[in-house]
Amino acid sequence: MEFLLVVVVKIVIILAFISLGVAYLTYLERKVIGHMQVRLGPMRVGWHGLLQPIADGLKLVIKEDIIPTQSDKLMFILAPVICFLHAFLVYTFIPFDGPKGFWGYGGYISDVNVGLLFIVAIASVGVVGIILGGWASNSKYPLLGSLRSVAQLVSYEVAMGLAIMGPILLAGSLSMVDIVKAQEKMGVWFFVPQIVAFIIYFICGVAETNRAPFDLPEAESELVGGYHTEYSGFRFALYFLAEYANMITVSAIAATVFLGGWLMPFPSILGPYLSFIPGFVWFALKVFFFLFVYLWIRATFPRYRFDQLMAIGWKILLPLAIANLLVTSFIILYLKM
Amino acid sequence: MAEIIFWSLSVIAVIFAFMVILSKSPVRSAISLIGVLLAFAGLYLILDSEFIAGIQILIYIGGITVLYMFVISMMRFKKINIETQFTKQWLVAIVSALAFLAEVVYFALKGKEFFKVGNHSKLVTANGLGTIENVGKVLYGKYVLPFEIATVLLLAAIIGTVLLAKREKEKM
Amino acid sequence: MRMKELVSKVLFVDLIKGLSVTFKSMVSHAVTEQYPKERSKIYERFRGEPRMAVDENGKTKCIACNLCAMNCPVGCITVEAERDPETKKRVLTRYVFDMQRCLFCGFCEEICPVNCIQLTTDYEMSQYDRKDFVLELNELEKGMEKIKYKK
Amino acid sequence: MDEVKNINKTNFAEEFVDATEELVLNMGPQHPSTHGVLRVILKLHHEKVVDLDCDIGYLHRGVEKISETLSYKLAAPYMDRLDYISAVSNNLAYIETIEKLAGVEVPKKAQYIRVILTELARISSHLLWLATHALDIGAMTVFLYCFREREEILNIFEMVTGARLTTNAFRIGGLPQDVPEGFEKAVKDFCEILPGRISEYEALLTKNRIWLARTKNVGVISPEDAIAIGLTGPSLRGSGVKWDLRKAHPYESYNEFEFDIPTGENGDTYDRYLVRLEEMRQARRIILQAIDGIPEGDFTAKVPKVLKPPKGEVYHSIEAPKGELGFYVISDGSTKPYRVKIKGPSFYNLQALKKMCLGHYVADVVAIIGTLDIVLGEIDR
Repeated sequence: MEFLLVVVVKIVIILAFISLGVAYLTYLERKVIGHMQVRLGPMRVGWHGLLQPIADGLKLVIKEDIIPTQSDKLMFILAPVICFLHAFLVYTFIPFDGPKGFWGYGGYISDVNVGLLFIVAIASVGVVGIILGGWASNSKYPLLGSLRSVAQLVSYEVAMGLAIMGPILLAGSLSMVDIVKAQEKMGVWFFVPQIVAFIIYFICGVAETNRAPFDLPEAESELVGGYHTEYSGFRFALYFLAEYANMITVSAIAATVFLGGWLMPFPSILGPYLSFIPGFVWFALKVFFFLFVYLWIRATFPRYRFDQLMAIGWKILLPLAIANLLVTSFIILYLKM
Repeated sequence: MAEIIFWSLSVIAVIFAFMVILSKSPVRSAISLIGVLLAFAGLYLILDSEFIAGIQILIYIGGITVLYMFVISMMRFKKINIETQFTKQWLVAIVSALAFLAEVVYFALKGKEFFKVGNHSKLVTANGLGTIENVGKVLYGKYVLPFEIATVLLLAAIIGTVLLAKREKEKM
Repeated sequence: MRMKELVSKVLFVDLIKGLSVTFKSMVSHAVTEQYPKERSKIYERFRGEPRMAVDENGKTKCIACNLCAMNCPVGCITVEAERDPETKKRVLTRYVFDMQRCLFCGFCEEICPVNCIQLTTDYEMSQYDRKDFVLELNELEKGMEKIKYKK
Repeated sequence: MDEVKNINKTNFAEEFVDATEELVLNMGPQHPSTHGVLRVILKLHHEKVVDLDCDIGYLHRGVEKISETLSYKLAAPYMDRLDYISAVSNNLAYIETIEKLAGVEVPKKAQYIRVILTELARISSHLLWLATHALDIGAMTVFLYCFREREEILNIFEMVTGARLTTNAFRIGGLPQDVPEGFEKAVKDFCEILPGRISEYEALLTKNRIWLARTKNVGVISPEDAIAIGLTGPSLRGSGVKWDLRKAHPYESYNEFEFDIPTGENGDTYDRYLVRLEEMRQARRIILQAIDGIPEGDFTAKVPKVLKPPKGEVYHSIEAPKGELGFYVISDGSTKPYRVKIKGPSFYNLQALKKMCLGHYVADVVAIIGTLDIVLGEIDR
C-alpha cells in the first residue's frame, strides 16, 4: 500500500513540476530569444513578465473553441489529446534522480529494464496525433504540414534510435537508471566516448520535436501553422504544450544517456564541496542547458527545406549512426576479448 | 488481477478490431488499429515480455500504422465511402473467414496437445522470455539462419520498392 | 583548400559563428522602448495631430482664406465663412477637420499664411468611435480628447 | 471535384494516381509570406510546384486616376504610398518627372540632400527586404536586427521630413525646408555603425550552410530571360547584367559620386542576396561623399505657386531600390496632369515568379517571392 501511495505522490509531483516547467519553458523561450534579438520579451504581466505563461494559458482556455464544419469532428478532438497524452506519458520512465534520490524514495516513477525503448516507443506514437490533426482538419495547409511531419519524424526516429544504441552498448542495458550507473562506474559521461552519437542524437532530437531549423511541419512562413493551422483555443494549447513537453523529454534523455543524468560533474574535485546538492538539481541543470541550446539554435538559424531535411536524415545521419554503432561494438568486442 | 487485465485487454482488442473493419473512414480504421496494437502490447506486458511490447509499439504503431495514415491522407481517401465496403468478393471472404475461425477454435480447444504450452510457460517465469538477452540469444543463436533469410527477403523488398518508385519517376 | 572547407563544415564553424552573434546580442543591451512607460524622442518636424492656433485673446488666428482646404490632396478640411457686414472681412463660422482621411502630408501647414493650422508632435490619436475623428474648431484648438491608457 | 464522380467508373489504380497527382493550393491573399495581399495559386505535385498563377489587384487604389484629378503638387503624397518601404524614392521619381516636364532647375544643395535621403531609403528598403527574406527562410533574428538599423534611418527621415514612413520629402523645385541641425551628425553616426551591422548579418547568413542550401540554385534566371521579362534593379543585376540607371542615365548629380555596381554570377537567390548587401555598402559610400560635399546655396528653386507646365509629355525613371521606377506624365497645359502612368519595378519583377518557381518546392516559392522584393502597393497601385 505504501508503495502505491509513494508512486501516486511521485506522479503528482512530477506531473505538476513538468506542467509548470513546460509553461515556464515558453516564458524562457520568449525571454531568451527576445534578448538574443535585442528585445526584452514579455515585461508587462507580473515582474518582468513572470506571470505571462499563466496569462497565456488562461487566454487560450477561455478563447472560443472552433471546430471546422468540414472536419472529422471526433478525430479533430482526439488528435491533440493523443499528442498531449504521449508527450506526458514518457515521464514515467525518466529518472530525475538516483535510486536514493527524492529522500530515499527513488527519483523516478518506474525503472523498467527496457525503459529507454519504452520512451522512444511512446514518443513515436505522438506523431499519430499530429498526422491525425492534419488530416481531420480537412484543409490543405494542415495536410501538407502533417505529411511533412510524418515523413520527418519517421525518418529521424531511425537515426535517433541507432544513435542511442552506442551508449546502450556501453552500458549494456536499456534501463535508464542502469545507463546512468554505468556512467558513474566508467567515470566519464558517455558524451565523451560517444561524441558522434551525441551530436547525431541532438540533431535528431531537434528534428523529432519539430523545432527550428527543422520546424517544417509548422513553418509559419510556408504552411502558415502546419498541422495546427485550424486549431484554436484549448486544443491548440494541447499541441503547444505537447511540443514543449517533447522538448523537455528529448533534453532529459540526452541528459540521462549522454550527460550522466543526476550525477555531479567532476565528483573527485567538486565532490566534497557540493555533495549537499540533490541529484535532481544537477539533472535539471543539464536539461536546462539543452533547452537553452534549443532556443539558441532557434534564434540563430534559417529553416531547412523539406527535401534537404530528408537528405540529411537518410544520407548523412543514418550512415553516420550505423558507422558509430559498428565502431562502438567492435571496440567493445575487442576490449572484452 | 492478471486475468482481469487479460480479459479486458482482449475485449478491447476485439472491439477495436471490429472497428477497424467496420468504420467508414480509413483513417478511423487506422486509429482503431492502433487501439488493437496497444491492447496487444498490454498483453505482451502481462507475459513479462517488455521488449516485445516496446517493439510492438515502436514498430507497429510508430512506424507502420503511421505510414498507413501517411498514405491514406496523401490519397485523400475520404471520398471513397461505405458503398465500396462490400465488394464482389464477399462470398469468398465469408468462406475464408469462417474457415479461419474454425481453425482458431480448433486450436484453442486442442492446441495444448500440439504445442505443449506448459514447458514454455516455465521458461517465461524462469528467465523472462521477452527480455532482450533472451530474444538476442534465440535470434542470433538457434534461429540465426531463418533470421538471416528474413533479412535477405527484406533487402530484396527494399530494392524492389526503390526500383518501382524510380521507374515511376522516370515516367513523369 | 577543399580540406579546410571540409574540416570547417564538420566542426560546424559556420554555425558557431552565427551562434556567437546571437549570444553576444543576448548579453548586450536591448533596444526596446517600453512604449507607454518610455516614449521615444519625437522630432520637432513630426507631423501628427492637427491643431489650430489662437491669438493672445484666445480667438482663432484663422482668416478663413480656404487655402488649406484647397491644398489638401484628400479634401479633409472644410472651411465655412461669411462676410462680416461691418468690417467687410471674412469671418470663420465653422472649421471641420476629418482625421480619418488625413494623409499627414503637411501641405495645409505649409500653405497657411498666418501659421494657424499646425501639425503637432502628438501622435496618440486613437479613438473608439469614427465620429470622434471629425474635429470641429474648438476641438482643434484644445486638442482632441485622448483615451488614456490605464493600468 | 470530378474525381469524386469518377470513382465508380475507373478502377482503383487510376484513382490512386489521380488523387495524388495535383493539389491546388491557394497561397494568399492572406498568407504570412506573400509580402502583402498577393495571391499565388499553386498547383502542387506532393510539394513540387507544377503550375503557378499570380492573382493581383487586392490593393488597387487607383493612384494613377486620382493623380489626374489633383494638381501636380498635391499628387506627391499619394506616391509615398506606392512602394511604402522606400517612400522617398517614389517621391523623388515623381517630383523629378514634374520638374522635367516644367523645366525647373533644382539647386545643387537640394540635389545633394535628395541623394542622401534616397540612398538612405535604399538602405532602409534593402534592410527590410533582408529582414523579411530571412524571416521567410526561417532566420527570425535577422529580422529584428535589420529593424533595429531601419529604425535609425526612420529617425533621420522623421528629423528631416517630419514623417517616418510616408515622408512626402520633396517639393517641386527642391525641398520643403532646409535640413535641421544635427542631420549631418545623425547620418554620419548611422554610416559609422552600418558596416559592423552588415557584417553581423553576414555572420548569421552568408556562410551558414542552411542559408546556402536554401538560396543557392534556387530561383535561377538567366540574363537573357531576365532582360526579356523586364526585370530591373538588384533582381536583374543578380543575373550579372550591369545595368543601373544611376550610372546609365545619371540624375540628381549622381555622376559626381563614385560607386560600384555589384553584380551576381549565377542569377540565383544567393547572388541577389549578395548584390543587395553590397548595394547597401555602396549606398553608404554615396551618402558619405554627399554629406561631405553639400554645397552652399538655396534649398529650393523659385517655382510659381500655381504650376502650369507646358503642353507635352515626359517619361522619367530613377533607380529605386527595387528597380526602375518610372513616371510617364502628359500635360495639357492646365494645372492638372492629363495622364499619369507609373512603371513600378515590383510589377515587372513579379512576372519572373513563374519562371523561377516551376519545379521547385513550396518552401522555395516563399524564398523566391522574398528574393524578388515585391511590394504590393506598387504592383496594384
